[in-house]
Amino acid sequence: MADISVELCGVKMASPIIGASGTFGFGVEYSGIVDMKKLGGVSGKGLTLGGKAGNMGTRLFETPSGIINSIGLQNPGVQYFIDNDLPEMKKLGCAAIANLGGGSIEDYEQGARLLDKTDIDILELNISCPNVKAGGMAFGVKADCAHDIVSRVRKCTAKPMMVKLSPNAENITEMALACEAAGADALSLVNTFQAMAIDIEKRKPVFDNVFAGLSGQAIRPIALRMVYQVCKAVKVPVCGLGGIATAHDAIEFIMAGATVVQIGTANFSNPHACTDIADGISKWMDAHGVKNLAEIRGAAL
Amino acid sequence: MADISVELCGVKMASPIIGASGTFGFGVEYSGIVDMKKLGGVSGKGLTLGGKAGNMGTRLFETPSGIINSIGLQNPGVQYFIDNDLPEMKKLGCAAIANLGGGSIEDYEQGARLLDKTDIDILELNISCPNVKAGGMAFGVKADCAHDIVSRVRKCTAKPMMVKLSPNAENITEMALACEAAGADALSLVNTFQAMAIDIEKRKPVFDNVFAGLSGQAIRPIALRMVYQVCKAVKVPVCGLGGIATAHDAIEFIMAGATVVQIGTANFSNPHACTDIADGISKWMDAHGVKNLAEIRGAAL
Amino acid sequence: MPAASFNSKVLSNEQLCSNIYYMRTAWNPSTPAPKAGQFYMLRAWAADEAPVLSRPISLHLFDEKTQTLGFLYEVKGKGTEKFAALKPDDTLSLTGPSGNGFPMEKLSGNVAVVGGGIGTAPLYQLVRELCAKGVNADFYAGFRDETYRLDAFEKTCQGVHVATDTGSHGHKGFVTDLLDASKYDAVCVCGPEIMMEKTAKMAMAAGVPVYVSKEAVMACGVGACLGCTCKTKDGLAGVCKTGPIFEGSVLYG
Amino acid sequence: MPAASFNSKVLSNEQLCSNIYYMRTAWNPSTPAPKAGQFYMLRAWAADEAPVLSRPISLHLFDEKTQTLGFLYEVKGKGTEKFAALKPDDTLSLTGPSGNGFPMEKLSGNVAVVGGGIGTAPLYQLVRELCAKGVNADFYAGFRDETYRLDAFEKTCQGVHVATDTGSHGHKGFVTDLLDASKYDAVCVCGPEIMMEKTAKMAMAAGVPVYVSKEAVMACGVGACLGCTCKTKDGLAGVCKTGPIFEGSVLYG
Ligand SMILES: Cc1cc2nc3c(=O)[nH]c(=O)nc-3n(C[C@H](O)[C@H](O)[C@H](O)COP(=O)(O)OP(=O)(O)OC[C@H]3O[C@@H](n4cnc5c(N)ncnc54)[C@H](O)[C@@H]3O)c2cc1C
Ligand SMILES: Cc1cc2nc3c(=O)[nH]c(=O)nc-3n(C[C@H](O)[C@H](O)[C@H](O)COP(=O)(O)OP(=O)(O)OC[C@H]3O[C@@H](n4cnc5c(N)ncnc54)[C@H](O)[C@@H]3O)c2cc1C
Ligand SMILES: Cc1cc2nc3c(=O)[nH]c(=O)nc-3n(C[C@H](O)[C@H](O)[C@H](O)COP(=O)(O)O)c2cc1C
Ligand SMILES: Cc1cc2nc3c(=O)[nH]c(=O)nc-3n(C[C@H](O)[C@H](O)[C@H](O)COP(=O)(O)O)c2cc1C
Ligand code: FES
Ligand code: FES
Repeated sequence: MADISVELCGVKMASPIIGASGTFGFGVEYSGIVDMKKLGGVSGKGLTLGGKAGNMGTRLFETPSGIINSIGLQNPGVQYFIDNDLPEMKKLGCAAIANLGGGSIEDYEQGARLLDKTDIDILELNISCPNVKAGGMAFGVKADCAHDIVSRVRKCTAKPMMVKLSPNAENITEMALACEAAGADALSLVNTFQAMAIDIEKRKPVFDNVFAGLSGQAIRPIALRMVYQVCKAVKVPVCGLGGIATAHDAIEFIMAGATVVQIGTANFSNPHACTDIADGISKWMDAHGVKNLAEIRGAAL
Repeated sequence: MADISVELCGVKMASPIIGASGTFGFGVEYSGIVDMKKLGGVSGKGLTLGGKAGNMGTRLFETPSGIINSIGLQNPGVQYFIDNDLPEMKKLGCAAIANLGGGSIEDYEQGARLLDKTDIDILELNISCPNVKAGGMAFGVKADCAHDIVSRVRKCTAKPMMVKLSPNAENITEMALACEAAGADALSLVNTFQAMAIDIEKRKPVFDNVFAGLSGQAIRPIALRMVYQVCKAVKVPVCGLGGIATAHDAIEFIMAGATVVQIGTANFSNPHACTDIADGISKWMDAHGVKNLAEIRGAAL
Repeated sequence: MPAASFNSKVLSNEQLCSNIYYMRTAWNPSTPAPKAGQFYMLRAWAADEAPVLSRPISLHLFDEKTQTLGFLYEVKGKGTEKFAALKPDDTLSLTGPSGNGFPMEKLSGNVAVVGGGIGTAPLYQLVRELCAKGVNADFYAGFRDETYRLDAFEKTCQGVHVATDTGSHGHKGFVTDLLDASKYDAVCVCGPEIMMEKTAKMAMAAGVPVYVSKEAVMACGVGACLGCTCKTKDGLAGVCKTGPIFEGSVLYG
Repeated sequence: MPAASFNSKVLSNEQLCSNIYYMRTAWNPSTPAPKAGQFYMLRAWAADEAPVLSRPISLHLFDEKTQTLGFLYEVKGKGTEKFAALKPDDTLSLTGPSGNGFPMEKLSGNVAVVGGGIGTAPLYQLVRELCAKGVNADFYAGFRDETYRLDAFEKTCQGVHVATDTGSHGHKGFVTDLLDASKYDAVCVCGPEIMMEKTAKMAMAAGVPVYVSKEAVMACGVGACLGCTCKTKDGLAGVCKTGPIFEGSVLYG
C-alpha cells in the first residue's frame, strides 16, 4: 500500500485529508460515520473570541453542483471551545485544527493567545469569512490588510499558523505572498466565493445579508487555478480546498502543489467522502506505482 | 401575453434574450433551431482586428455544472466579418451585436473604427477574454487600464458601446464605474472565470495555456452577485449573464437590475434554451400579473 | 449516539395516492436503533449528481424484529422524485438516526397526536411506541382531500379523528376544530407550520405540554454545519440536533 | 442546411455485446435528411443534469421509408451509460444532422470501407449509400475480440474482411494487414486514431484518395463554439462543420 502520510508544519498526518472548517463540526458529529484515524486532521467550526449566534433567515441554498451558505460564524466562543470541544477533538486520533475568525484585530489576537496555550495542533486563521458584516471580508480582500492582521496574530502564538485565504481576494498571488511574508507557516485556500440567489416569488434576495458563500464542486476549477497560482508563488506548504469530492479531485490539487487538502461540501453528498478520498488516493498511487505523495506533489506546476 | 420587449441603448428588442458571444456563432448556425425573431439579439463570436487561429490543444473540458473553454478568440478578423458574416447576421431579425476583443489598444481602436461604419446595432467591447496570452486580461482586471481602453475606443465609434466585464476584475464595482465614466453606454457581465483542470494521468494541466475560462450554471450564483453589485452602482443599463439556463434564472438577473440577459453555455445543453427562456419569462409574467419587464427590473435591489 | 451512514436495500416502495409514497428499507443492525421523531438523511443518487444535498425523511416505522425501516414521503421536487423512482432491491444511502426524537419519558396518560398531511409521517412510529408503553394515544389527522395510512393508525390507536379541507373524509375543515387539548396530558404535532402553531397555542392555552416537530433545510443532518436553525425563545436552535422536536413554549412562547 | 433540434422516441435499444448498443429512434421528417458520415448531438437527460454537454453519435442507419434513425454506440462514460438505460418510448433529444458527411460525389468504382471497433458505426450507412448508387464497397473491420453488426454489413457488401486482436474472429492481428489499398479507387476509414493514420498513410502511399472520420470533444455540434478543432495541414479545422470527414492528405499530408 502506498504511503499517504504527510507532515504539515511539523504535524504528522496519516493522510492528506482534512475535514474543512464549518462543514465537519468538531469532528465528533461524524465520528460514528468516518474512521477519524484515516484523516490528517479536522478543522473545527470557525471560532470567534466571544462567540456568535450566527445569521438569521435562510442559511443554506442549493445551486447547480454547489451550495450557498450564510451560517455567519455561529460558534460558542474560543474559551468555550477550549473547555468543551477541544478535549473531544483531541480524542479523535487526528490533528486538531482550530479555525479562528473574528471581527476586530484585537479579537483575533486575543483568540490566538488563548488557543496558543492549548494543545491544538494547528491554528487556521480565517481572514476570509464573507458572512460577517463588520470586518472579516476586508482582511481577505486587500493584501496589505491581510499582512497587517497576520503579522499581528503571528506575535500572539507559537503554534503552526495556517492562514486561510479568500477567493474574493483582489489578487490571490499577492495575497498569498503577503501572508507568507507576514509569518504564515502554511496557507489554506479557498474559502467560499461571494455569491447570491434571489427568491423570484418574494422578489428579494434569499439571504438576509444579501450575499453568502458558494462552495462545492461548482467552484473547483477556479479553486484549483488559485491553488496552482499560489503554489507557484510561495514556499510555505499549501492546503488546497474548494469542491474536492473524489480522489481524482484531490490528486489534481496535490499535483497543483498542495501538501494536504480539505473536504467540505462533499461531506454532505457523501458522509464517507473523507475516507473514500483517502482510500482512493492510496489505490490510485498503487495502480500507478507511486510510493509517496512527494512523488506527485506539484507535478503539474 | 406579457410584453417582454425591451430597449437597450436605443435598440428595440423583441425580448431581453441575447445569444452570448462565442457560444452562438453568428446566429446563423442556430437558425435552423431557434426562432431568431423571438430574440433580442445575437452577440457574435469575439472578433479581433486581424483574426486569430485560436488555441492549440484541448479547447473544451466538462466540469460539474460547467465547462472550461480555451478557444482563444479564434475568428476571421473584423473585415472578413463585415464582408461575410454581418450580412447574414442582419437577416436574422434581431439585433446584431459585434463582440470586439484584441491584444493592443490600437487594434481595438482600429476594429471599432471599421465596425462603426457598418450597420451593426451594438458594439460589445470584450476587455476580458482570459484566453489570449498577450494583453486582454489586464484590461479586464485593473479599473484604470479599463478606463483607458474604453475611453479610447469610445472616440472611435458612435455606435452604442456595451463593455463586457470580466469576473476576474479585482473589484467589479470599481471596474463598472470606471467603464461607465469612460463612456460605456451599457455594461455586460460576466465573462468566464479563470479556471483550470489537471490531467492526472499526464500529470500536467489539461490546457496548453494552463488557465482557461469557466462558464455555465456552476458560476451563476457568483455572476448574479456581481450583476447585482454593478446594477446598484451604475446608471447605464446592464446586460447580465453567467450560467443562465432557465426563465427562472433570467428573472433572477432581471430582478437584480439587468435590462437584458445573454445565454451562453445553456445553448449547449438545450439548443432551444434562448426561446424556451423567452417564452418562460412571458409565462411567468402572465401567471404573476406582470405586464412588462420594467415592473420587475431591479425589484430585488 | 452519533449518526451512522450505511447503504440499505429498498424492500418496497408503494404509491399510496397522488404524491404520497410508502417505502420500506432494510435497517442495518450494527447502527443505532432509531426512535420516533428521529429522521434519516436519504439519498438515492450518486454523490456527484443533483441535488447536492441528501433529503431528511422521518422515521415512519421501525420494526426491530424484521429489521425494517419505513418512510412515508410526499413527492415535492427533485429529491423526492428520485425516491419515488426506486424499485425493490435498489440501493439507498441513509445517514442517521438523527435528532432528539419525541420525549417518551415525558409522555404518559392520554396523548393527542396531531398530524397535517405528510406531517403524519413521524407520528406512526410515535403512536406505536406510545401504545407499546401503555400510553393512550388519540390520533387527529388533517388532509387536504386524500387520506393515507389511516388504516395503520386505526389498528394502533384508540381514537382516530379525521378532517379534510374538501370534506371528502371526516370533518370538513381544520383538524384543530376536532381537538380539545385540555382532555390530554400532552400533545404531539407535526404538519404545516401554521397548523403546528395553532395546535401548539391551543395546547399552551389549555396548560398542556405540546411537542412540535420542526422542519428546516439541512445539509449534514448530524449537527456539523449549523445550517438548519430555527428561531426559539432562547435564540436560534439547530433543528437536526437540538430538534426536530421542540416544546411548543420554546417555539411560540 | 442548418441543423435542427427535435425530440425523438426511442423505438428499440438493444445490447449487442459487452459495451455495444444499437438504438433506433424516430426521425422527424420536417428536419433535414441525414447522410452517411454525419452525426447528431444526442441527449437523454435533462438540460440541468450531468453531463453538461450532449454527446455526438454518428448516423449508423437512416431509413427514410420507415423514418428511422439507427445509432450504434459504445458505453464509455456518463453520457453513453445514460443512452444504454433508455427503453422503447423514452424520449431522446437530437440536434443535427451535423457535419459534412462522406463525399459521395467522389466515391465511385471500388471503395474500401475500413472500420475499427466502434468506428464501424458511421460505415454502415456509408456502405448502404454506396451500394444504392452502384458503387462496390468492400468492408474491412477490426475488433479487439467481440464483433458486432457484421451480419448487417454482410447483407450489404460484397466482401467483408474481419480481423481481431485476439484472433477470435477472422484474421488475428490488425485490419490493416488485410487491406491492399492499391486495389481500390478510394478508401473510407473510421476507428482509433492510430489505425486511421496507418490506413490513411497506406492509401496515400498507394496514391488512393482516403477519407477519414475524425473525433473531437464537442459542445454545440453545429459550428457555433469553435471548440472541436483538429490539426490539419492548413491549420486548425472545426470537426463538427468542416469535418468530421477529412481527406487523409489534409490530416496527415
Ligand atoms: C427533520 C425532517 C423530517 C422530514 N420528514 C419528512 C417525511 O417523513 N416525509 C416527507 O415527505 N417529508 C419530510 N420532510 C420534508 C422533506 O425533507 C422535503 O419535502 C424534501 O427535502 C423536499 O425535497 P425535494 O428535493 O423533493 O424538493 P425540493 O426540490 O427541494 O423542493 C420542492 C419544493 O418543496 C419545498 N421544500 C423543500 N424542502 C422543504 C422543507 N424542508 N420543508 C418544506 N418545504 C420544503 C421547496 O421550497 C420547493 O418549493 C422532512 C423534513 C425535515 C427537516
Ligand atoms: C463526430 C463524432 C461521431 C461519433 N460517433 C460515435 C458513434 O457513432 N458511436 C459511438 O459509440 N461513439 C461515437 N463518438 C464518440 C462518442 O461521442 C464518445 O464516446 C462519447 O461522447 C463519450 O461520452 P461518455 O459521456 O460516455 O464518456 P465520457 O465520460 O465523456 O468519457 C469516458 C472516456 O471516454 C473518453 N472519450 C470521451 N469522449 C471521447 C471522444 N470523443 N473520443 C474518444 N474518447 C473519448 C474520455 O477521455 C474518457 O476516458 C463520436 C464522436 C464524434 C466526435
Ligand atoms: C456550511 C459551511 C460553513 C462554513 N464555515 C466556515 C468557517 O466557519 N470557517 C472557515 O474558514 N470556512 C468555513 N467554510 C468554508 C469551508 O471550510 C471551505 O473553505 C469551502 O466550503 C470550500 O470548500 P468545499 O467546496 O470543499 O466546501 C464553511 C463552508 C460551509 C459550506
Ligand atoms: C466556447 C465559448 C466561447 C466564448 N467566446 C467568447 C468570446 O469570443 N467573446 C466574449 O466576449 N465571450 C466569450 N465567451 C463567454 C460567454 O460569452 C459568456 O460570457 C460566458 O460563457 C458566461 O456565460 P454562460 O455561463 O451563459 O456561458 C465564450 C464562452 C464560451 C463557453
Ligand atoms: S443540517 Fe447540518 S447542523 Fe443541522
Ligand atoms: S462543437 Fe461547437 S463548433 Fe464544433
